[in-house]
Amino acid sequence: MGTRTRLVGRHIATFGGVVFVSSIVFGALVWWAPGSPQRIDAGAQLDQGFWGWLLSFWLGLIQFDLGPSYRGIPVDQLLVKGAIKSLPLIVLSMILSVGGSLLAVAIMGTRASSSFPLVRTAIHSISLVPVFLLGYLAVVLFAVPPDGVFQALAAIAILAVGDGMLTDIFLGIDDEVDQLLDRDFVHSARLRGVPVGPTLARHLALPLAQIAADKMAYVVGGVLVIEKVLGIQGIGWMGYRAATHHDFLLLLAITVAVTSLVAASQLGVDLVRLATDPRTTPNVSGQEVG
Amino acid sequence: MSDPILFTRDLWVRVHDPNGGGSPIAVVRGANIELQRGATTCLVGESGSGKTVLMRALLGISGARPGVTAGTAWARPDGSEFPVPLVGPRKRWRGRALPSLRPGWAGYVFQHPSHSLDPLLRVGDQVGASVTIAHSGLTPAAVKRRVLHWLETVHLPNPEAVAQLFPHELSGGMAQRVAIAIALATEPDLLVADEPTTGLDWSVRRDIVDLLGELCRARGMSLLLISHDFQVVEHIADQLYVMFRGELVEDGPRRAFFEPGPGSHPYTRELQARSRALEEGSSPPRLHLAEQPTSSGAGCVYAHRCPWIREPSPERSALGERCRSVRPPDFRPSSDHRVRCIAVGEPT
Amino acid sequence: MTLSSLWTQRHRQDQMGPVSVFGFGVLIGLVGLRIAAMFVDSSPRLGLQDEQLLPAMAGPSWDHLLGTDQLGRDLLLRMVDAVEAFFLPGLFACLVAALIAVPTGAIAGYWEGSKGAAVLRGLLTMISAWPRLVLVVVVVAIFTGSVRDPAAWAEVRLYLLGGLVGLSYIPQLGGAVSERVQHFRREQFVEAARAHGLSDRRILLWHILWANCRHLVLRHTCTLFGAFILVETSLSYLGDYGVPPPRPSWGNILAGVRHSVVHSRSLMASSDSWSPAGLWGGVEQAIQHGGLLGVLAPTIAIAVSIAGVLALAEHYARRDRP
Amino acid sequence: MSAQNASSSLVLQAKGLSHRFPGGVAAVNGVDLEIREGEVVGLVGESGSGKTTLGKLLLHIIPPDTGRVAFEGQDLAELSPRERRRTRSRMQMIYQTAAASLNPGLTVGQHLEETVRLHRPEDAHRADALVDETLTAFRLNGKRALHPSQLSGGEQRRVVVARSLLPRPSLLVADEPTAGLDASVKADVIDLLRNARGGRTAFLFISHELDVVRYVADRVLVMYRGRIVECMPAAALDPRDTEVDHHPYTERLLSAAFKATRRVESPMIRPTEDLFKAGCSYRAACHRTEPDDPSWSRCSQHTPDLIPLRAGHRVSCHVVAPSPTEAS
Repeated sequence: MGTRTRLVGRHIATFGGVVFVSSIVFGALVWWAPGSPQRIDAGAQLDQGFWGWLLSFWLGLIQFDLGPSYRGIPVDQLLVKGAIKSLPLIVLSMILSVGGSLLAVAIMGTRASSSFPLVRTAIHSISLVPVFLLGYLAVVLFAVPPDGVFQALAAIAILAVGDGMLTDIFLGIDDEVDQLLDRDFVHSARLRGVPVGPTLARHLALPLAQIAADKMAYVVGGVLVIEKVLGIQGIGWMGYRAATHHDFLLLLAITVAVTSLVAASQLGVDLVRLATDPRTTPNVSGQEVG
Repeated sequence: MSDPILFTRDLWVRVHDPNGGGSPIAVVRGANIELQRGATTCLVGESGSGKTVLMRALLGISGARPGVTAGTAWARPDGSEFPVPLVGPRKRWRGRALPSLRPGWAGYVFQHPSHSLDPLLRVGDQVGASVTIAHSGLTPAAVKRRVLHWLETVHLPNPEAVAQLFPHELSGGMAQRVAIAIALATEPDLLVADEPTTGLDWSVRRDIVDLLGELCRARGMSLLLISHDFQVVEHIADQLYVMFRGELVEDGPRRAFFEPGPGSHPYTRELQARSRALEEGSSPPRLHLAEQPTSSGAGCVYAHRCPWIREPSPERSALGERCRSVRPPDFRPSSDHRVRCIAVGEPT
Repeated sequence: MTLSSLWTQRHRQDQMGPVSVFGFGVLIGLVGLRIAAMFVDSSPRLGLQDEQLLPAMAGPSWDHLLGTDQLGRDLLLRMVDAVEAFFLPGLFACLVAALIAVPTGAIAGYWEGSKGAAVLRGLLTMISAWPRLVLVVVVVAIFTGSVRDPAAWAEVRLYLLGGLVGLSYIPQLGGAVSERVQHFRREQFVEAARAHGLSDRRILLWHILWANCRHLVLRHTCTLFGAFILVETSLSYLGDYGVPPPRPSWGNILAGVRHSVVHSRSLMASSDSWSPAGLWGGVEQAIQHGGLLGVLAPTIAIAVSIAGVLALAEHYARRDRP
Repeated sequence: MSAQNASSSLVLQAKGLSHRFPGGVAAVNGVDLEIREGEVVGLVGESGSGKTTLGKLLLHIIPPDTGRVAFEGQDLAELSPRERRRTRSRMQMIYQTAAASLNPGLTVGQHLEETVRLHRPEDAHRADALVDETLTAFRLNGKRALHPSQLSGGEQRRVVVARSLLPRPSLLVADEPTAGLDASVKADVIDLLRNARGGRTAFLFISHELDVVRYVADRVLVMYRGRIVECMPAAALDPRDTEVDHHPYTERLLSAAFKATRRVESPMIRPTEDLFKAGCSYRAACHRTEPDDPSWSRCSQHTPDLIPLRAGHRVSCHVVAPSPTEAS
């Protein structure tokens, strides 16, 4: 059990390290770049120097009080406001994409997807279209109303499909199912009449989580674009505006938040692997090699 | 006298040419097999001869490879005949294998023990899943009792502890025993063991083969052992089928192979000579691999390697051309022994 | 021929399938367009071409095959010229990624257990946690956001964009390379080669990188190029951080005709008959007066380019199968 | 079957080799070994006994924790990495899985050409012809432009053998060169190895298949848990011969042959005190002794030495070969 706890600890430490170092990197960018707070926000926090400024940012992060943004609204308030709009988009589009792929694989069921060239081509070609184009088409051709449920639904659907999301997830799952169904223990289960469904589910859980986590960074990028195109005032939209208005404190906060979201999804996968796969913890007795 | 539990008539398995065009390639050609009730049948041949493909297609557990089958097969679980739906290696998912028979009627022990165990489940749970197939509605305690019983049956030391292990914590020999226990726990009438000793230590090899033979005798179960090793076969077989490049070139009862008598197929002789040479420490016959087999279906499949054609003795000097162009007929030295060879059929 | 050897050959199909043909076709097309773009000047100020004012949003004609845009500029010329916006910067992105990621990945994979490899792997993990688009927006905003004359900085900004996209792709490429290298280390052939008397340098450069990672790197480079097209057009469409307006980009062409197209939709909708002829009439009207081509041309161009580049990636992925 | 000739020179001499895995288990524990020119030494034992590790230690692919290896009189540990690389042309290794030890991205021809350029620079000008000759000799004609995955298991194995024999080594460590092969192909590979270089190459032939080892080797070593427990002429390794005394572990191995005349039950491992501290490491599974026997105290306290039973046959067992000092 000790090794397992240690591994969990190591993964959490990695997560913390990624967020920590990322905040330093982005902080340095913000601090030393041309058009940095020195020029834009003259006077405020200048006397502390870089490390002092960063330290006060970290302290603020822990106390959840990051101080006012460029326009005077508290940064944490903005962050929460944006997250309420953006997180559902991210989560639901991920669920839609994974669920849709699973459904497609289940419907194809008896055959490998390679024997459905049309379906494959269709998925490929829809998914190839960039998110901004899909958003554009939604606005321009289908006249999605500027606010309300339809807009959110359109955004979720577009995120779930665009930028190659659907293709990557669908093909990833399809490939995984293909390999799984050719494993001997699945053959053995089928011959004995043991239901195969639970076996498949057990073995698909981890790859699914992995695929979804790998796509996380893309979805976050997509959120930025789709929020800008459709005018949804979520984190992406705010980040974009913060960048144009040189609201660097808000920008840093959003960047760190987004980075931790992506890193957290990877952490989640690591923890799922630790929890489900007995092979992750090394054999205590120590395998000898012949 | 013959009471087959599973038999086939003219079974073909063809695999589509992977490079797209062309007609499918036959990897099993017109196999006639009868597995006798309660007997041990061995299917012998070198790797790539189609032994595994044949049995997997028959039991409906072939992989996701594109292919087609033809022919017929029946199973007789208890005297009454059921047609076995032949499924070629084409679809990746076909639901339960052998749907017309009771679940768990047949069991399969695979070549690599580590592949045939689900890496995410404890050994006990995997055996337990089989137990619940054979007896539905058991209490957890009863299932556990039976699981321990099966683990004991395959001579695993300390079954209680083994049941708690994950597959990656087992050694090769132990894993193969667990795989056998999993296959046995559905109380099958037929057990197919596909090269069960190949990946294992030499010292465990005989234990596993002995265990399989002993279990089948004790339970009146039919065993089909797929192997390339004549030492294994000689040790256990009641009935033999010899396969070469997709064709069954010889079959017959044990005595036809291991007692002096009328002729055997030259390929069978080659296999036997090799195995004997190793046992006795003498030099094995040389293998002639240089010549490529004829691509067309005509002629004997073994012609390109046959020593009787390569180094013809005076009495067999006329063979070469005929063997390469004429499909050899079946010759029956005795009622239950069949050899597919022109030379054996026409003794000089 | 045994069954298994049949099977391995399937994965080694070296001949060109339709996917490869499509991929190479698009690649040749893009190269052709890039060369053509060198001889095209598509941004005569506000349509004052040949001293005559072209009508804005004109439909296709023989002089202007795709019609004109909202400022009366020839759409075809702009479409061709727009290739400049992503072609070389995209290659630059590939170069940056390959030059950094391949050595990093190889070292991290080959000297698996060492401290340096652990640090490198940590760096890769960190970069992979930075969402690409967010990173690009932030950095571009910081570095060129305050520049007075964006047009003059356009070139620099595009290469900065390329560098950033390349940088953000390093974890993927580096991870793939290091995974491949690790796989071989576990598969013994590296140890076998060393026992055979080969030097580490030769094993790493020739046996691993050249013989086994070539197709892998090419495949990822193609994917990266596609990703760059995506980022560039997205940002140009959104404005502010992409190609600044007088210069054409497929993204900002789309953005430019956005408002007129709302009009075109009403044109299409106005033909309220559901008969094919009526519908076609609406579409025709939209093409002639509403700048529908201004939407369709960049849309198709973007989709086909990305599809082609990804098809090329697929081509190399097939050759890569070990 | 070149006779063991005392006058022929030593190719390899190893003294007190030990190696521990990071987990702390000793893979190889104090092994002494000498291989003479042209001699074929068989090394048998079950998987996990440390056979492969010993093979790698001998060639300095893994540096030993303790002990020295002298190859043709040179201490391998004292050579610089570059010099050691140069020595490798005279000592080669065949790995257990042929498919995994070939580079999947290179063709058969590229593998062999590289070897010629590297180890036979004097033949570099006719590398092409030499490769063709080799391919013919190993019956691989027409396979030159193929990748390893396009070859059958036996062909892959032949490529590996060809590659390791091309540098004309004086020592070849062959790790399970026949594992996983069909009986027919197995015999083929064995023949290729035996006929290699007209008997001038010394072999360490590692295998768990006793019949193969008996056929190939002049002298056989039996390894159990990192120790050599028996050393005998190959002819003594006969499952049908009950006259010759063996180490209990060898007895069990021999009884696993299908033609064996006596059968030793597979062991029920007895719970014993730490096996690795002292005493015979086989005592937990041994059928020759029980914890109640008078000999048990010796087995559990003293690690047995290799004691000569007769000429060329040494056994490390207190029961079968009691050491003369203790017996007295």
